[in-house]
Amino acid sequence: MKMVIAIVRPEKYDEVKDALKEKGVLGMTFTHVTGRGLQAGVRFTNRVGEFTVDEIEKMKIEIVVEDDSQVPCVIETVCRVAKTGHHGDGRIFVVPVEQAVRISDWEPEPEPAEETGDQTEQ
Amino acid sequence: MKMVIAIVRPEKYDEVKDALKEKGVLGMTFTHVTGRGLQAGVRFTNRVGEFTVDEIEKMKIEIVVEDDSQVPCVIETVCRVAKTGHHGDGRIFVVPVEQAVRISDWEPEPEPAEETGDQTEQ
Amino acid sequence: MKMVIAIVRPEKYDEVKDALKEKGVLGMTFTHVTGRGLQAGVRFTNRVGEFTVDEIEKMKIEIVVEDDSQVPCVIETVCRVAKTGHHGDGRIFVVPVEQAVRISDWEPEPEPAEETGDQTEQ
Amino acid sequence: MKKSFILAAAVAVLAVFAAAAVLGSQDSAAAPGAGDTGSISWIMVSSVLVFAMVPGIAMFYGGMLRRQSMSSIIAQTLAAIAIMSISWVVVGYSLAFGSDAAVIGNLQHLFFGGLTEEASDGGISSLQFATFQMMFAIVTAALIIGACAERIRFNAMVWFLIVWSVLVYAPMAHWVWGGGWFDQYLTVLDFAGGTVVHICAGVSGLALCIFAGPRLAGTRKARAHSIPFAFLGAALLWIGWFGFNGGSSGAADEVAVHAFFTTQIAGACGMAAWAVAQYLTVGRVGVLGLIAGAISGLVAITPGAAYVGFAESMLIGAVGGVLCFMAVRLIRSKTKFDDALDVFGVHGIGGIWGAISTGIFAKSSLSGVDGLIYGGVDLFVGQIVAVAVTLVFCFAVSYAIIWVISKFMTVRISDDEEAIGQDIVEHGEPAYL
Amino acid sequence: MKKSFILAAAVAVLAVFAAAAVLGSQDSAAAPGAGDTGSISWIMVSSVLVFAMVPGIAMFYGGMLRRQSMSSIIAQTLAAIAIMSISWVVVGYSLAFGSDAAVIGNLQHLFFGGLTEEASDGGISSLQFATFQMMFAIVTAALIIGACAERIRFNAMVWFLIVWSVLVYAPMAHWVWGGGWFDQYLTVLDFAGGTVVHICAGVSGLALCIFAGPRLAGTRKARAHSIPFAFLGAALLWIGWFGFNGGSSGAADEVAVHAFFTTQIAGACGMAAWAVAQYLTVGRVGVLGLIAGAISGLVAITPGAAYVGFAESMLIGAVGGVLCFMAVRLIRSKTKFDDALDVFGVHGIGGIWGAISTGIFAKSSLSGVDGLIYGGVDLFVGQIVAVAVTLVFCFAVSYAIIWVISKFMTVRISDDEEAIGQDIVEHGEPAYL
Amino acid sequence: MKKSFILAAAVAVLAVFAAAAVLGSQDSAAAPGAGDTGSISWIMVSSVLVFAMVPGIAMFYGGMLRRQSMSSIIAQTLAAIAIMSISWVVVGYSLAFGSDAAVIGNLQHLFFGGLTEEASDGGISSLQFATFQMMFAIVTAALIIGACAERIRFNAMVWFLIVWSVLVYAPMAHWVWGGGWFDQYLTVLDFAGGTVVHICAGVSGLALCIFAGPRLAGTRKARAHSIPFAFLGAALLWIGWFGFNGGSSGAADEVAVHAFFTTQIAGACGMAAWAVAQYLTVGRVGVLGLIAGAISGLVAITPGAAYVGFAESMLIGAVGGVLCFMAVRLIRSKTKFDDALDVFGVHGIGGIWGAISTGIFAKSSLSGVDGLIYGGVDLFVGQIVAVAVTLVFCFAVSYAIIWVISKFMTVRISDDEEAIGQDIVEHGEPAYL
Ligand SMILES: Nc1ncnc2c1ncn2[C@@H]1O[C@H](COP(=O)(O)OP(=O)(O)O)[C@@H](O)[C@H]1O
Ligand SMILES: Nc1ncnc2c1ncn2[C@@H]1O[C@H](COP(=O)(O)OP(=O)(O)O)[C@@H](O)[C@H]1O
Ligand SMILES: Nc1ncnc2c1ncn2[C@@H]1O[C@H](COP(=O)(O)OP(=O)(O)O)[C@@H](O)[C@H]1O
Repeated sequence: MKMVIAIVRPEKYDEVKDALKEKGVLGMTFTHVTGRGLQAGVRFTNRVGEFTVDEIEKMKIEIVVEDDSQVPCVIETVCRVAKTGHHGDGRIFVVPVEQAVRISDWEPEPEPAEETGDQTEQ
Repeated sequence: MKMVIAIVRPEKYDEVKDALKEKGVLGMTFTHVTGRGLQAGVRFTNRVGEFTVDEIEKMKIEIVVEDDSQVPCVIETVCRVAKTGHHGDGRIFVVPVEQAVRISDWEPEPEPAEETGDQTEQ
Repeated sequence: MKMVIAIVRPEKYDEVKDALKEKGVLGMTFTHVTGRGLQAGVRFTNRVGEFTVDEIEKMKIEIVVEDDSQVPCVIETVCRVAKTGHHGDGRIFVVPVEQAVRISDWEPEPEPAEETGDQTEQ
Repeated sequence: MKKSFILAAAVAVLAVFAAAAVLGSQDSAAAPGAGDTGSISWIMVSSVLVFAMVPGIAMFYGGMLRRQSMSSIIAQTLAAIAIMSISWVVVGYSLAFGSDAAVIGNLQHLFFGGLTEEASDGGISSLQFATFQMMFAIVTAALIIGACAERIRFNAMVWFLIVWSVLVYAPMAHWVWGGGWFDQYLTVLDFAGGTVVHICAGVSGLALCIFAGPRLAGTRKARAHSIPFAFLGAALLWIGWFGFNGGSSGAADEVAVHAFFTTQIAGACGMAAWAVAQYLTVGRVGVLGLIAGAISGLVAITPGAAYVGFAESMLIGAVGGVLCFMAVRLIRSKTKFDDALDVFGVHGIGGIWGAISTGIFAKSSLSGVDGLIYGGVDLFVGQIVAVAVTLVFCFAVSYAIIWVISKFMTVRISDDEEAIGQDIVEHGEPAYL
Repeated sequence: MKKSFILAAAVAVLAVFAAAAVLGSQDSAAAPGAGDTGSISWIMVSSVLVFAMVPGIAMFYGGMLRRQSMSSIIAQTLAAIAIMSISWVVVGYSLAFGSDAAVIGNLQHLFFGGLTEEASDGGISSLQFATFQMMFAIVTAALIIGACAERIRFNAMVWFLIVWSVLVYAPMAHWVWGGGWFDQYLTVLDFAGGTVVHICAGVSGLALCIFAGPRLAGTRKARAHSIPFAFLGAALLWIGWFGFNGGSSGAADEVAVHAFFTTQIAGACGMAAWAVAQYLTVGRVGVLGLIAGAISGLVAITPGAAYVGFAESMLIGAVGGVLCFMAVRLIRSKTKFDDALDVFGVHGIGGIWGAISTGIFAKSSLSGVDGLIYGGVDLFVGQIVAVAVTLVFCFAVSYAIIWVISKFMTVRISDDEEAIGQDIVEHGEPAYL
Repeated sequence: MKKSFILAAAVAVLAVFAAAAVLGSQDSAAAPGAGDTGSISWIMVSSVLVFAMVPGIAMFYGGMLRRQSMSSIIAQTLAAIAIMSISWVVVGYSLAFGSDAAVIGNLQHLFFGGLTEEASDGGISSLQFATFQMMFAIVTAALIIGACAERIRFNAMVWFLIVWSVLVYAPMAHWVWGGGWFDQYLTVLDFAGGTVVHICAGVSGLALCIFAGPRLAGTRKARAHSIPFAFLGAALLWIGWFGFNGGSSGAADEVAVHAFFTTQIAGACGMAAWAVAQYLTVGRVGVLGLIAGAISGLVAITPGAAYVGFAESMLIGAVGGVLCFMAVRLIRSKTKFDDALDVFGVHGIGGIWGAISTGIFAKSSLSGVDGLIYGGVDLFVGQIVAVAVTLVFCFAVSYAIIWVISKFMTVRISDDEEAIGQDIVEHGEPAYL
């Protein structure tokens, strides 16, 4: 099981979402982040001039893929949509995941579950 | 050492926090995220009608657990409190962590530490 | 390849950014988070008194380091700048990364790439 | 249940226009008259200023709550505007100012029928007076919302305000300003609405908040989500108060200027006093304290703005600030009432102090009656009786109204819904993206 | 291309001051006169209130868009202030009010030359009238911006407004208020600008929005980024409307008070009606619906504020709310026009209903002419003709202007730029940190 | 140290009320008089408008800073309201307007004792004048805060303002408006406070900012955290300016209307000129530039609003916009002063240009004295001397005050605290959740 962490341009993220939906990848989590890459930064205006900010708004998308073989497909889909070919298109990282639980599917264990401290060594 | 990443309903997160505190799990980091699951989405109102948003606000909780055997207890605690049994309760992922440093406990190495570039090959 | 996740005081994060730049570490992603540690919390004022909040604003910095031998250098740089020696200085975690893609460098594969569903088993 | 209420509403609306069609013909023609344009101008301005307090209340309250309740507070305030405006025109004004009967007015001015539009004798027309008064009704209703914020369902609040506007507000206005029994049997002074507006809103709010019960612990201890909005709202309130007090003389004259000045200085003294009290108790001062102090001072001066001297107004404001500070601390620590935004603590207590202090400091050269320090006991007693009656009446009737409504619909949102927040649950409209 | 426009601008500015230097001497001296200070005061206040609508529009519009367009909307609104003020002083007022010619005024009042500063006969001076009217010009221009929000380049908008102020706004104002052919050949009533301001803005906006084409799907379906800002803007609009309608009688008199009151009650009824309509259709009500309803009611009463009775004003407001609700639903679902903020749906349709309803309900005791229900057909026909002419004229000329501009510069931002948002692309100034 | 100051404060408050009790009896009775209600109305309105500038300043300044300083700016502005109001009532007014002595007034009006409440001869009462002036004192104090934002401790700021209100503001007001030596020995015109308000605030702010030293590099280069708040604040400032300039004639007359109009057009021209200058220099224009330009134009017209013709006011506004643009660029690039919000660059330089341009363009038919272009040298020289004296006096005394205060308490927050932000460190109240 892997977590694909994609950091993309915020203006591309709607498209990425839709593209992944088409591929059947539904579950994912989005975070507003800022980032610094090799990109020089963005120029902003103040009242009398300009200044450069090297930290740029990005959108982080975390997608946990149960089936490892799906990872390349996810990466490809994201890249295809998010790529403009310019600096700042973003990165994708893949991190291993050891376990995944869907909270709504979780069932409490029968009564002994109360003494949680003890039964942790299974 | 593991990082337990729990994505829960924002309205449940206070309870999760308290429940974990009771179990003695203090250290954790919270991020406001939005997510898409299998859940159909939430209906919002605009001035003349409704529209559906498939991205729903969630709270991400990252808990690094030094003792691997504690992981099930943490998962259980989170699930017990965060579960409503409906769509959108969230997920828990477990990711391996290789090293952890508490910055306030860190001690700079004696002088040679200045030539940082060189001494990285330990 | 490792991801160094540093959670630092927000007021220190500019300095951390600059210090890492000096060491040649450019790429990184920032997230506004809140966190709870062993720290007792911060006291805030309301209209007639004070109250304590145990959740404190922090800045999360994620740095993917391609060369594993660089990790200690990054950790050291962050710690040196971010440390005040008091509670709440933050933590650094190191997580393994299996793959990294720079989206702007990514090249679509020739035509067959269309049938994405099939070619995932490479 | 829901359906039937919508039906009821629809029928009501139809009935209204049917009635209006008949009554419409009563509108007196607007013939060019020889009123005093300066006063006409000032009272229109004052009406605008008082109206501007309403969005002020929404921002002030909303900013101090969780971000999940911002749309909800705004929606309730907007509903208050619509309900009170319509109710006042249809029946409220007539009940309040229709006759000199002791208990309640009559129905001769339904739909503002029979109001004069011509200003005469340097005064303002009764249409303009009624419009100015309409703004007071709106403000009072909007103030209530803060006490029971984040709990009461929008629909329940709508029905509550509809009934409350007739059963509580109209009688109160009649008693104090419309020639009712306060005027007839007591020596009472209430320049700009200490009893009618502030005590009434504070106590009605308290009734709702007690009926609904406290919020969840998590909601309750949440921090103000936007200090700038709370500040902006308080600023609008202060700005509007100049019209609230300054317009209450009904003319652009010395009385208005006097009230204008005492308003400003009492607000400033209230803020300073609260700040000092908070600094001595807590060790630091913040925006929320400063604005609460200012509002305490403004509330305190309201009933006596034109009746007390300059130094007295400073004292009233300063004492108001300290009193409200202590009251809020006490209510928060000693009672279980979850008066979310201290509406009773500030408007209730501030209003009580204001009414009583008017009884103490009123100067006959300004008010025609002497206060306690000038040896006048009648007024002092009258003020206390008026306060007591207001407290009991508004509390009892408000509580009764919400109790009756609770028989027809759910009044309180469930705990689950509260945790998610009314913005999403009730309005489907998170305040921020 | 860019350079040449800057040059043009610089030359224009120089020319302006050169001309001004010559014309400046025409300023009449401000000798102490015996005008009516109450009216002078009220019209100054009204001018301030109308001016306050402009930031209101910026917040109202901006709050309903994505956060990436907030600075852009604000910048465009600010540009509208500068452009319309200067254009009005330099040439607009003279074109609109310079003579009684049927089509357009003359140039005798360039740079406000030859205006009287002395108020006389209890009225206001022509300088004050011109200043009050200036605020209307600004508001109209600012309203347009909402229809084509998030698409038109800032520079193109600047040039559009410059030309539009002369070719569309000045003639419209002349026809309706300046003694132009509406006055000469039709029986038309437009108290405070139903045609000149609301229909004109709605239709001009529609022209721009059709010319520019719709936004990207993603931008279009985005949620309002800040309900409190939208609310605050709407509150400022409502507050300003008291000056807009209340000041349009040009004096602090019964007419002003009448318009003041009908404004308030029509706004309240519009809000209530929209809320009921939305509740019955959608099942819940939110802030955006409530404020849209209020604005619909306010727009609807604008042309007839001083001419209709009380109950009629309630009806006009309520029907305005329902009509605009249905119009917006229809436009959104049935047409491809991406009128981003429903400027046509609310101001256009509301304005049309307002103009027609004035033709129906006007009372000769108030307006001097009878509406349809009192048997007067002239007015009713006149109103309909005026509406039709306004629709055609404003649409055609606005469309022509933007079409010509598009030959000189890019009018629409590219899709990529739209996705990033105008704040960053055009102004380098994200609205929030 | 802290304790002793609190004690001092407490004693001061007690002393105040003791004194007040004695003086209170001096309040003249408010007998119904025959003033001009139109003017009374307008000056009350103007007072409200000027008061509304104060929250405007807080939003304007706060929006342009980091989010970590929002509560702090608001709290300091609120403190300015309380301090200046009380100080003005207790002693400031009397010092400024108590007599015609060259240097300073007297103490006969402590606690507003002996003010007339009756308006006479179509003018306003001295109570109303004093109230109107109180608002100016508050605005001036609030303006200062922007120059040294994010550095000065709240307590130090409180003490500074208390002393400054007596030692700097009161004398300045006396010299310019109270019959002091400017009036006696110079030919000086300052219609609405170019010297007293803008230059004085700009220079006092500069003194504080120089004394405190610059902020950390990181704080300094931070982006504006909320463009909408900055815009809203600027809008409130512009709105308030109509009262600021329009009310300064003390009546609702031609002079007021003239000033009202020139205010609007100078603001618009200032905005346009700044925009053009910025567009030519930087290549794009943003909200912050547009509002800074508007404020520059408004500042520039302040001293001469009623004294110059229409075209001249456009020129003054436009030149003001360009001048301030260049000044801010220069100060930012060439000096080390960290004038956080360009208070000196905009209010100082704009005020200086305004004073001088009044000396150039004043028309005797409007002002009674001729400016340079009409051959009058006296006025021109007088204006320059007045500016120079104001610059030196305000800077020196402000610097001295803060220097003395620094002997008793820490004036500047530490670097660590600055990095965290004053909201949390000093007030424990982050502005946002
Ligand atoms: N080494 C890294 N670790 C974590 N995040 C990174 C790293 N490098 C880049 N990023 C993230 O990816 C974003 C864009 O990266 P990239 O497209 O490589 O930018 P550039 O083209 O400027 O190098 C950055 O803003 C940052 O958020
Ligand atoms: N595969 C995934 N990868 C990352 N985050 C996920 C994934 N699946 C779900 N999530 C997160 O969990 C939240 C809720 O998931 P879940 O409870 O499974 O919703 P549903 O019941 O609608 O499927 C989502 O909003 C998203 O933030
Ligand atoms: N076990 C953990 N898992 C995840 N985040 C943690 C953990 N412990 C601490 N943190 C993060 O680090 C921040 C500061 O931690 P630390 O400096 O250890 O605080 P303290 O000194 O109060 O223990 C916390 O606010 C939290 O965001």
